[in-house]
Amino acid sequence: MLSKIVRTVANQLFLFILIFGLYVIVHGHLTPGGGFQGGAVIVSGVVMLLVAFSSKDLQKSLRERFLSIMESTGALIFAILGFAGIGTVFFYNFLVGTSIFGRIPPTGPNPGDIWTGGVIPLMNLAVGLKVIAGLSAVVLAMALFSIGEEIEE
Amino acid sequence: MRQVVGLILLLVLVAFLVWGVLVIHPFGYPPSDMDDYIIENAQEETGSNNVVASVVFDYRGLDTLGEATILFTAVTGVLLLLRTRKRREESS
Amino acid sequence: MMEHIPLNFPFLAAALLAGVAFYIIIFKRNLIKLIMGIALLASAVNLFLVALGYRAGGNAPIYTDVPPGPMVLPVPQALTLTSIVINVAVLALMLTMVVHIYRHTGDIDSKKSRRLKG
Amino acid sequence: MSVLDYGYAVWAPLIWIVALVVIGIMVLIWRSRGQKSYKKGTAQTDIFLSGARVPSEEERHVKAENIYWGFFEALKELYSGMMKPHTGIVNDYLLWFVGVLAIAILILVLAG
Amino acid sequence: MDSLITHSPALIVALPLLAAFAIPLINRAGPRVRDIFNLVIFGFVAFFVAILAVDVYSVGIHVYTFGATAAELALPGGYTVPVRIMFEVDGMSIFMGIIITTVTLASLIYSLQFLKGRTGQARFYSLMMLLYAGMMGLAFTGDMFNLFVFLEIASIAGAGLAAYRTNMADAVEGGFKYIVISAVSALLVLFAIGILYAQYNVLSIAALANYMQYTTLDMMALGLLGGAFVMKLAGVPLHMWAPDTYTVAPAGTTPMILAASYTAMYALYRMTFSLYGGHIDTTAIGWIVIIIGVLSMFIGVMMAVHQTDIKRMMAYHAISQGGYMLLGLGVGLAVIADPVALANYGRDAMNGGIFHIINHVFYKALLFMTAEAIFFRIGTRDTNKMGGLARNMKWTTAFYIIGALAISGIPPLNGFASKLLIYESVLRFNPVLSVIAMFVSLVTLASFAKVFYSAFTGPPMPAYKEVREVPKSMIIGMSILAVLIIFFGIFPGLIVDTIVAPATDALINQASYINAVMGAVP
Repeated sequence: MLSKIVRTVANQLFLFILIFGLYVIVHGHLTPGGGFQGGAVIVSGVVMLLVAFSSKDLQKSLRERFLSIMESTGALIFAILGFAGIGTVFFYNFLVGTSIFGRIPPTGPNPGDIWTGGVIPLMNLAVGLKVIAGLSAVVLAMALFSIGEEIEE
Repeated sequence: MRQVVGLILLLVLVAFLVWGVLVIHPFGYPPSDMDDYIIENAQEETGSNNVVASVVFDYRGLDTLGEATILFTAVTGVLLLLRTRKRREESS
Repeated sequence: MMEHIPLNFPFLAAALLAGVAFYIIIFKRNLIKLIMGIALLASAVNLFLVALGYRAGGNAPIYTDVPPGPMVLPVPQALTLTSIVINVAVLALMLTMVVHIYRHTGDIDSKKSRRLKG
Repeated sequence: MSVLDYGYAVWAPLIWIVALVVIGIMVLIWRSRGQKSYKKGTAQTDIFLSGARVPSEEERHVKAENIYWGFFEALKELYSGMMKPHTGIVNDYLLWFVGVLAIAILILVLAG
Repeated sequence: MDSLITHSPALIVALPLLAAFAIPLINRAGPRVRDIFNLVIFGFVAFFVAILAVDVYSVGIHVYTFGATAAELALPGGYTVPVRIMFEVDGMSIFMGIIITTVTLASLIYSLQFLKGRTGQARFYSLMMLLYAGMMGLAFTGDMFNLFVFLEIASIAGAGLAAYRTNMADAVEGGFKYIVISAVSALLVLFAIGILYAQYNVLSIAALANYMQYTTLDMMALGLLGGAFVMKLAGVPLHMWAPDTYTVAPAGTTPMILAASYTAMYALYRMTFSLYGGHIDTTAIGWIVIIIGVLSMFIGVMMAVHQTDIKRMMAYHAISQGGYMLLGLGVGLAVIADPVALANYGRDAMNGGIFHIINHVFYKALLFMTAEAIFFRIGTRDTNKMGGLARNMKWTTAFYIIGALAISGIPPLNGFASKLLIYESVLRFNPVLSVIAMFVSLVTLASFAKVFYSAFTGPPMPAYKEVREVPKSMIIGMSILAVLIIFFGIFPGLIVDTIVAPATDALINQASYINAVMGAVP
């Protein structure tokens, strides 16, 4: 555990990192970025917390079991979104043209509309969830293992 | 002995790689049949302004599922290897 | 073919990076360095892939407020993205195994970690 | 259906099995005509080593590493040469890999 | 039903993935629920493999394009280049699918009781499903980059499983070696894919084969791909990782890792026959494959007979038997340009090589399982410490005998049928090679006889007087394979005609592979 200044600053900064990461995830179909990138940004915040606090402290609020379930959920949502297109073909973008994220942007340069992209924004969210949970779990498990702590089954 | 043989083979391989990448198309002027189709039609077919996102999640969605699966596999593997073991198992 | 050479520096960098990576994975006995070598090889391949898609004077292939002009190829970028994530995953698993090897042998020298041989 | 016929040769497992069964029956018949007075578990079946002590069953069992000792002894040089590359060091595996790649590309480019 | 058949390639890969993602959640309902869920999902997958196989054998190549408006629409409307990822299932792919599915089924059943009381079961099953999905995707895919992705899935899952017994130092070491060589070879595959993509700007295998010019860069890519896949399939001289990894992998997963290495062999064949076929100097490449095969056979078996670790011996035999497959296919490749020789014996050699894959996976899986059964009961793999196990482990002994006779090519078991095909066709190509193959078979028999003598016969060792037979699920898992071995041995003609010959045709007939995707293109 580092000094109180570091801990306080890390606590405050984590919020901004979280917001930036979520921004990157949510705007994945409009701007550079997406689920993987935004997830990695948020995990960097988790790593910062891990450095500022000790891994044991972090484990109290972030259980591996919870992370594991979150990761499975993200992966399942992603796979099911692919499955949902099976009316036509696996991974068919079935939401294009519907009312959910279904708007089609004008061809060529345009300012961007958040309600476009079909399943892409949803997949970004699912992947983001998965990356956050998965990488956090890896980092946390490694940190705990290296100090000889028990890791939950 | 190992050092010498290793270095020679390494140099042969690297020489081929270097020579190979030098005769690829000139940097900045790639052939682009498939990519032109994607750049032109991505907005209409997937509704996404970000063509890379449309490639990642739509045109090559299965690759991304595979990639997510790999991440899941690695996390599962890491947690499997770092699991707590019961005492009984430890001794056997 | 010689007229390509001045333009192909990114490819050349990728090939040389791969050469350095090969040197590391062959000659460095330290397992952590070996893993670094594999990460470097992955970077070389990623650099090669992403450089393949560059189009002279091209913009990023994102239509949101894009200035007029050609666009670089999107597929190599997608492949690189996939490849990066894959390599992160492989790296995590390899490091975990090295942690275990260190627990068992007290060393991360590949010469010491050879119970299985012959 | 069970016959593997490829033009210049034929392999029919069923015929082979029938032949095996016939041979087995013949062996059984032959065996039943053997010496009737031979009994298991009596002194007739004990091992006789010129009167020396017979080692127990556990001691008689030949361990795996001693089987084919002569074969390995005769091929000692081949084996010492063959063991040398199997170092168990992961770097060496990768060196072999790089070497094979270099030679493979060399051959392919030269063969054109 | 029709739509089920249409979508079955996607379902075969997606269902195990879904199951793998769901297992950590379902595990909370208890291990019994999880096991039933696992087997039910796998039953569905096996059903899909069966109907897809029937479809492929009756109709022909099955193309499935992901994300298109119709599954068969490989090319976007009015365009001549395939854009999307597609699965292309031909005779060879479904042949690998049948192998992988059978072995995985046996492994899953075998593992049910093997894992009882151990930690990390949910993740273990999760990884098994992922390994299965990775192998099936590798066998079905028609896209180069997708092939890389599935190759990585299979490697990572396999390495995680191999290192499962983390309390043993050698287990972690074996897993580490596996992942290092997998990672490096996969990266070189990716480099080769980059080279191919740079020239033709497509990633579909069929389209690449269609546009192939065989420039010097393509030769380089072939070298990289070939080297990487030979590494993954453990051909001499890149075989050293295989004994290390197979030895330590826990029961049930060793057969699957073995099958994973044969999917790499499948990928090598796919590259040489479907992608580069018609351009390469087939005689030269064929001879390279033959030489690798003969070296694998000889060095593998000579190293095997020397081993005292039972699983390590079997692993070296896996390398040696891999050599038979390469020999058969290599002979086929060497004469593929000569229609007379191909019809005379080339096709038979390829039939033998391909038939040997399925036979070998079955009996080697059975042998690995018996070795693990012994390890399960007595806790050692060292044959020096074993003795008299036949008295108490009757089923295991019977299965060991079946497997050992099959691998040594004793009629009427399946190993003999495929080896006979290889011997007789190779004899007409080059008698020396055939003689070497027979010699190797002889030494194989000798080394299995050695283990049989020292481990199963003789007086029971004092430490193992109380050894019991292994639990039922392990016996069932092994008996599935044993029955298949005997069945394949008694009906070799049926198997060769129904599933092996279509696989051979799929490899020889490159044009139909290309046309299935590029059909409309002149």
